[in-house]
Amino acid sequence: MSHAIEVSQGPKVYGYIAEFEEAEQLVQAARKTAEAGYRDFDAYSPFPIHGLPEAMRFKDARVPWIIFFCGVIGAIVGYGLQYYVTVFDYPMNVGGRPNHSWVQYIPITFECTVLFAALGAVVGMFGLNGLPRPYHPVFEAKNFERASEDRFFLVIEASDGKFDAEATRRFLESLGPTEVNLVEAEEV
Amino acid sequence: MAETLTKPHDEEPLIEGNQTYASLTETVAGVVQRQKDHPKAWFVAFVLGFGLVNVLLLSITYLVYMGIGIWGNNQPVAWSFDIINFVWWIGIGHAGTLISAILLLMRQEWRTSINRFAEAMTIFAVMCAGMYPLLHTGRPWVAYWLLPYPNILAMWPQPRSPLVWDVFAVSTYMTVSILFWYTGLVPDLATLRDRVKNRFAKVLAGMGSLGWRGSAKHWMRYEQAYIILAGLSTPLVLSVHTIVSFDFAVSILPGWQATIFPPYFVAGAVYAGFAMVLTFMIPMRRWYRIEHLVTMNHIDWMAKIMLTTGLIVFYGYIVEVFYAWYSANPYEQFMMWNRWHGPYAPAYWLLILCNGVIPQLLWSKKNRRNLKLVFAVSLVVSLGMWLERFIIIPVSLHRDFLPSSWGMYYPTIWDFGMFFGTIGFFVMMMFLFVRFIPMISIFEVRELWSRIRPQRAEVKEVEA
Amino acid sequence: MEETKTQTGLDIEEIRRRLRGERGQRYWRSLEEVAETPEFQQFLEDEFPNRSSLLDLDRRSFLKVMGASLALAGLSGCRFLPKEKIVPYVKAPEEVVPGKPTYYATAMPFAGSSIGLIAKAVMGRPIKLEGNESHPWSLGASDVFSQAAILTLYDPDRGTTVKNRGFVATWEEFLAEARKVLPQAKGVRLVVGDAASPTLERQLAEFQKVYPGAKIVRHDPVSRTNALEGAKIALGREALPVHDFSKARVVLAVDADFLASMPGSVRYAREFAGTRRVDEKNQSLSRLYCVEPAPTPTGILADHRLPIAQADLEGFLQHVAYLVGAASQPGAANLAPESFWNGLAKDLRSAGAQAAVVVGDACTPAAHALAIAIQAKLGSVGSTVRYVAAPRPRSDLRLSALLEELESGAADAVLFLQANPVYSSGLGERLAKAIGKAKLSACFDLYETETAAACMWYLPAPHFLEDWSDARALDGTVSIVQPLVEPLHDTLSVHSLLPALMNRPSEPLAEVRKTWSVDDKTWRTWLNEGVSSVPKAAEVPVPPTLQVPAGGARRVDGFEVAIRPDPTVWDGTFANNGWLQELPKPFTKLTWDNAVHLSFSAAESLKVSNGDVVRVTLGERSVEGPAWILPGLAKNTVLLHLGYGRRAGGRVAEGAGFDVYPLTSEDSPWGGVGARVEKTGKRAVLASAQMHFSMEGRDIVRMGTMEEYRRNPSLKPEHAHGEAPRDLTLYSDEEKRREQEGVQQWGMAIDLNLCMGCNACVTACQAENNIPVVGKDQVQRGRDMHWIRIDHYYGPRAGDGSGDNPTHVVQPINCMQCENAPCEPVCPVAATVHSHEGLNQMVYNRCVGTRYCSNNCPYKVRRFNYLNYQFAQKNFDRKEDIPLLKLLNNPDVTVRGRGVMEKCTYCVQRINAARIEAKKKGRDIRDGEVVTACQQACPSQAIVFGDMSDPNSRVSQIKRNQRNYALLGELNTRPRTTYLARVTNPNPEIEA
Amino acid sequence: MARLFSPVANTIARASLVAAVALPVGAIVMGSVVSRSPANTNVGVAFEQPVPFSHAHHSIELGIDCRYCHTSVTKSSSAGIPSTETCMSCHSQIWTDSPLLEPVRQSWAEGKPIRFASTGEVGWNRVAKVPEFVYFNHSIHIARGIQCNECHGNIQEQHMTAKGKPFFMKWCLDCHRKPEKALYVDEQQPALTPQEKVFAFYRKIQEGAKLSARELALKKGRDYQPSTEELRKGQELVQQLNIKVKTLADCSICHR
Repeated sequence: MSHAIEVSQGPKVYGYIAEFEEAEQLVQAARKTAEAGYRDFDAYSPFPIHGLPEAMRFKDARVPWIIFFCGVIGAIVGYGLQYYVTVFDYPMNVGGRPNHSWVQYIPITFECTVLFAALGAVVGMFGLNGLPRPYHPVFEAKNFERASEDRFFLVIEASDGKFDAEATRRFLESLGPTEVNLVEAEEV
Repeated sequence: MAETLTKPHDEEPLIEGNQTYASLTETVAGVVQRQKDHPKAWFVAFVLGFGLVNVLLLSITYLVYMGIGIWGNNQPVAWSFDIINFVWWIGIGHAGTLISAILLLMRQEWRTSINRFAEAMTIFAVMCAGMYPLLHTGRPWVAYWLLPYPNILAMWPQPRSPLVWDVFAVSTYMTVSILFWYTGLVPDLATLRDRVKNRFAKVLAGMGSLGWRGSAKHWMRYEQAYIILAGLSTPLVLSVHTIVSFDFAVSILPGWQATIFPPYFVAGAVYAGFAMVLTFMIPMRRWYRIEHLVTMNHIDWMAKIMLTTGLIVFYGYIVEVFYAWYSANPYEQFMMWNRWHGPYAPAYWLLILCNGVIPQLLWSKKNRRNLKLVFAVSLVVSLGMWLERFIIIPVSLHRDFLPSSWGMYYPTIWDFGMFFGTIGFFVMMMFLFVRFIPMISIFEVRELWSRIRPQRAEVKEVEA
Repeated sequence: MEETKTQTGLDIEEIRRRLRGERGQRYWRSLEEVAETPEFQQFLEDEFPNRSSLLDLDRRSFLKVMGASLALAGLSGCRFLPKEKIVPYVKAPEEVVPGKPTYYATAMPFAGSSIGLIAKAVMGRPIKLEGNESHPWSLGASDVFSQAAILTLYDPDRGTTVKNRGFVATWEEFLAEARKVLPQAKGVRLVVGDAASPTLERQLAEFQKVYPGAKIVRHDPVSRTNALEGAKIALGREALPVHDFSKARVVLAVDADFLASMPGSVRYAREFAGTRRVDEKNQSLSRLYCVEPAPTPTGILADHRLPIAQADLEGFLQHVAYLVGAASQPGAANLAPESFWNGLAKDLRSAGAQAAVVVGDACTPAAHALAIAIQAKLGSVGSTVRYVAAPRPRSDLRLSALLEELESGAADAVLFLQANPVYSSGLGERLAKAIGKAKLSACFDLYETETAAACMWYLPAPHFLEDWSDARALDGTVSIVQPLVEPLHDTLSVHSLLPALMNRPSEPLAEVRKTWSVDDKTWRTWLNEGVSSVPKAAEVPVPPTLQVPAGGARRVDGFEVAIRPDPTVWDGTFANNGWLQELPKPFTKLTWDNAVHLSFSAAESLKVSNGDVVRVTLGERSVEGPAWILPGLAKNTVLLHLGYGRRAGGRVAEGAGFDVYPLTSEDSPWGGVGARVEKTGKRAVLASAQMHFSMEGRDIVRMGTMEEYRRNPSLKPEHAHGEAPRDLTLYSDEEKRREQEGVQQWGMAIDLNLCMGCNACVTACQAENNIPVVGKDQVQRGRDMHWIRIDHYYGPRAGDGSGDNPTHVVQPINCMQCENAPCEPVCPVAATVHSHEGLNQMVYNRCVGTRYCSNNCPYKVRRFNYLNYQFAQKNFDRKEDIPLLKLLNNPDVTVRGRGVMEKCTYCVQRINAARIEAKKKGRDIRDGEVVTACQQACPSQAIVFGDMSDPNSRVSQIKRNQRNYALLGELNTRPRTTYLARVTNPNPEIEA
Repeated sequence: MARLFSPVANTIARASLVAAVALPVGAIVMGSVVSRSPANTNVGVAFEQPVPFSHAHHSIELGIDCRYCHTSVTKSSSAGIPSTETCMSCHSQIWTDSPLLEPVRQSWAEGKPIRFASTGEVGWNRVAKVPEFVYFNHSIHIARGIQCNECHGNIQEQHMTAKGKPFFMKWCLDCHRKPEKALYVDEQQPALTPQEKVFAFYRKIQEGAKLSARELALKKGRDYQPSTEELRKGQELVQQLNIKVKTLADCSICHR
């Protein structure tokens, strides 16, 4: 039914956006939307709201795993480097210490672990969030600049199988927003 | 302690006054937006800092041209101001990470108003610190040999050396601090992007914010990453100063070879760090009218932490004395005697005064809430922590095992030039920071407000 | 042109001219002459690549390297050196193999005597002097002066051309003038220095024939006149004592530093050391009594040391003579406690022929006479001492007489041959004025000295390594002085100068051979040996019984001044030698200065502390200088050192210290009694290389008496911790031990029983290892660069408590080459690591200069190039860069640039050279094939180096001695350099 | 809200991310490549010389022994550069009027070192050089039977002399860690001492005798990978010559 509205040229429809004043309202709206069976929708807020992802029935635990594996790699690289250098590549008698003085390799191993893990955290997080993405259709929505200040938005995207211009708008209005608008974007 | 701190004992809220998300945003972002009306103090401080930066550049140029000989270092005192300042700055940096990471993990909500500022401090302090290990080498142009890279010499760094550990520790610390800081900054840059009028600033903020749009899904991953970063930074910050303390602890020099060093250095770092945060925060909150965000409570708590860490450090001093006696090692015992009665004894007793005695004023709540006094104490503590490193480094070196090679150390103007130069650099960077970057994490303040604000009904009344 | 000279000490124009080949081609000459030119720099660079330095890298292409290195990972750096040229010979000299040193025997005339040396030359550049084994007065060892002489050769401040009233002139002009004036001069006077050259004597005699009435004035500020006079009193003839301490069981040294500074000390030290070695088998030590106003290195080794004013020494000897029955009436018995007298007398009598009495040159003739009487009585003449005729005749004319003649005009032509009386005599200024009156006055010397400034003519003299000559040693042994290079400057040998003045031009070689008309074969053997077969000086017989007039003590009221030659710059001859200026003086460790030395009690009574400037007045003359407390001085004796306060004679010399000569006179060159000392209120900064002289009760120098040794052979103090047990370690040693299997293991042992701290090793090391001079300011900042230093402590038993006669102990400290070297694990770039041969290697080109190693070195033997010290003489900013000094560098040792750490390497360059030669012969290095520079120089052979893995090597044997101990062994550093505890042999009958 | 960036910005953003990673990595890779290339090492780069001296002509075509000119190569650390006298010993007889040899004759006549006719610069351009702080000794390497070509490449084939090998520390260590790679016995004349073998090899080249694979590689200046068998023989040689391999990589062997 997504072809209910045919937009051949000019701006494409990205979806309907509803604006709320309070975080609680957004959470309620999100829950209802999810219950209503919508999948392609997202909520926008000027700060993280606890319970919102749950309300949206959204789960993703990949970031911690990425961090973990990066950490492991870091540890291996750190210790491996020192072991290779002092035992294989150029073993030397340094102050009578054995070539493989593992005790003294601990600090560097630890630092490498943290370094890799931290890089993993940031790169992984932004990567999964698909950032950097300077352009996004939702930026074309009315009032959206306040999404980074004091307004809360819910967008149901046209790509959603259940999306229907009329029905969706009515559904959104039923959630008690300050206003509902159509988001038209150059690129979706 | 965590308990008492989470719920402010008296009813003073973490954010004072009747605020809205907009008003909070306005307070902080406004500082950056309204470039016109900056306090006079800003210009004074900036000019001061910039002047000293030129001193720094001059000192560095002359240093690279002439050699380490322009400093007072000698045999036996081969390290002095260079390493003192390195340790001092690294230490100062630690408060930032501690506030943003450890307090975050401990759910200390009051950190919200100061973490951004403290993190920035970390980064600049580490920059200052980083200069010294590089420039104190006799041939800085080959200092890159400390990095491991496959080369035609078939040579590698020597991973048993604490200096190589330093290279890894400090560079990791620098990287992670920047990542942490920037991650926290992204949503606020988005705010700026959406608020500022100036096209150029807008684009800059836009690029910096990576197209952040506050999607709930993003927020979720964001928080996952952020909390784990905090979890990583916490052991990191401890490890960094531990490793710095290894520079001394792994040696065989009396006064350096001490197992107490790691904890005692870390405590010292936090001690100095909070002193520095206070030194800046106390005037800033007035100049930028953010007293309702950085409240007297904040000052109070920071003072408490200073007091606590100060006591740990002082314990360290006592333990050193105990070790000297208990070790029954004549060299250790002489080292202690020399600190007390030797040619540098005044420095030692001044250290005890600065780090041990004066901070005890902070036991009294009245004092903790006396801005002038807290400010003074934090300055004293900064000096004290510098003296501590002076006692540890040159004073241990100048009289070691063979009396025949004992000597004295006298700094030259170039030693001071480098020291004050870095201070200038730090001041300059801090003031550039407050001018161009939100000095308080706006989104966290909003988040905090959303939870601690009075009930909505009351808000409605207020609005009506 | 005048400018260039004074600035660089090398005349650029001159060199350019010579480069155009006007003198035809004489290889050595041209080599030296082109020293300045880029071609020559390249020549050095390529013919011996080893010579060139990190420094060059730093300076020439610092920016390029830096930029590039930062940009590109893994650049080797060497690419960035400018494209270089190889300059081949036109005609290769036969004897030279490129890159291989050649050795020549020669001799160094010094202080009226001489020492035989072997000079090492690389590609025609003399770079090192060593003792000559076959020379009786070297026996292969050397002293500070002969070690440092090589620097003087390349000294840029040396006179380079003839000057007339300060303007550049030529030899031709001078000779013309001289030939005109001398014949009709009223009185021709030659003032000659202390050179003991038979050829010179022959020529002087000839000169006096050609110019009748010409008189010879002998001027040596450190004269042995008293000894000669003493012999005259006792034996009726002037003679000098020649001792043999190898036979001596009891030695009484009366103000005689026979181990370090007296002529012959190098041999004496060896002989004496032979009687002081202690181990399980040999436990009989000789006993040394030292009676001296001022502490000397000899006093350090004394078993009994008694500080006595120099005025009392005669009285002391009188009493000794009385006690041994050589004199009828007693002397000053009050000078020492009863037990001392008895003990000493008993020892001397029982030793009999094996007793030796040495009397210093500063003692009165009567004292010398008494000594002769005592030895005659003891019957030790012929065994421990013999008397030989003086090496050269006395003055025809005293200096003071010459002064009057000059003033009166009786003498109107005066020529100074390597003598500098305007500086080095009490007559100073007056003499300078008087010289001005003469029709012809010329000064022939290495430097443009104070005397040169007073003369019309300055004539540059050649260094002894540039000139043919001959020299007598203490006992008359003649060695031929053989040149290694053609003169660097426009100099003329004295042996050509005199003939030229007598209108019969001649070459120095011809003149020397004329003195010794021997066939070429003999001549060649003389040259190779470094010693001639010429008969030594005639012995002077000593009658079995001889009577000498009684000596008596002069009353000492107020202070007495004792004037001595400086232990490092001597009488001023070496004042422009940076190595010697910076050499820490025994006891005080002062550098670049002399001082007014006061005893503890004197300092207390005067309320004077180190550095207070005081005025010392003797008679109507007085000098001002900074005070320095010297424990061990006789209570009221003020010790002053000659050789400082130069007003001319080089940039290094000028402005250092204060001049003491004004207090001297021909009759009393050694000071006198009735002096006054008062504070001026001014302060002066002195640079001392050591600031703390107490051992703080630590187990640093182990020492004890014979009894203590017998009870506890290790002499380890009870409280001392001693060496850490080997098994106390986290890591097992297995790995390292495996790696050392089948490889030679280098080690060193230093016997503290033999070391008297004469500093020869320090200078030798400086010469061998291209160690720079850093200047007073840097020393004062604690940045001296010596790789081996002599630590000085006041011993555990601090004399009578007044601090006026403490036990002195010295300990040479070089890199211990620890097996568990604390410096190594802390180096971030592996610039200092261990070799399989157990060397603690220091790789300069890898060093980034973090200085962590130095911090972690418990012995503080590492040295850091805080600034660019190389090739500078006095100013150590990059401005001063003296090419001439580059010629001095040992090509086998890297020249360190600024910013790198350095330290003793056990002379690894010598080890490698020996290894390569041995390997070519298909064997390992044999024991004794590697001799470190310090070991080679040591007169008493206190330092032994070798392979510890070979149980039969000398070092292994010595390390098995029970006295062997590791310094700071409790730190478990396992040093490869170990020490043998010191054992003294005091007379049990004497209570200390 | 008026959007700030157009859709294309996304692409630009991603591209710049890639660049941010790629550029530094690329720079480092470039650096190490360049540092190992002739641009840095001069391997195979022939410099202009006062006289276009050809090793190929003199050593192979005329069969002059290396030691005739490099007199001290077996005795000393430095191989020695031939004096003008050495050149003149032949060239006073042959090619006496060749314009190419003018600098030599001039040097001989004036008794001054040889110089470029064009610029007047003195001396030859140095081709093979180790850094100042490296102490290389020719004699011991020859005594051990290390062929000149091991370091100087195909020197006998060069008409214009050029550096044969890069002279990196890594490259030196390659042999110092595994000397057996370079040590071998000439199977055709096994009786020779290692040193004799070194120079016998060049006679073989002159006489065009047949060369083993290794010798061919040496002649051509190519790197040679010895077979396990050869390595074993090399090991034996190491034993015979009593070479203490473990000490060969000690710093002080080359740096003092």
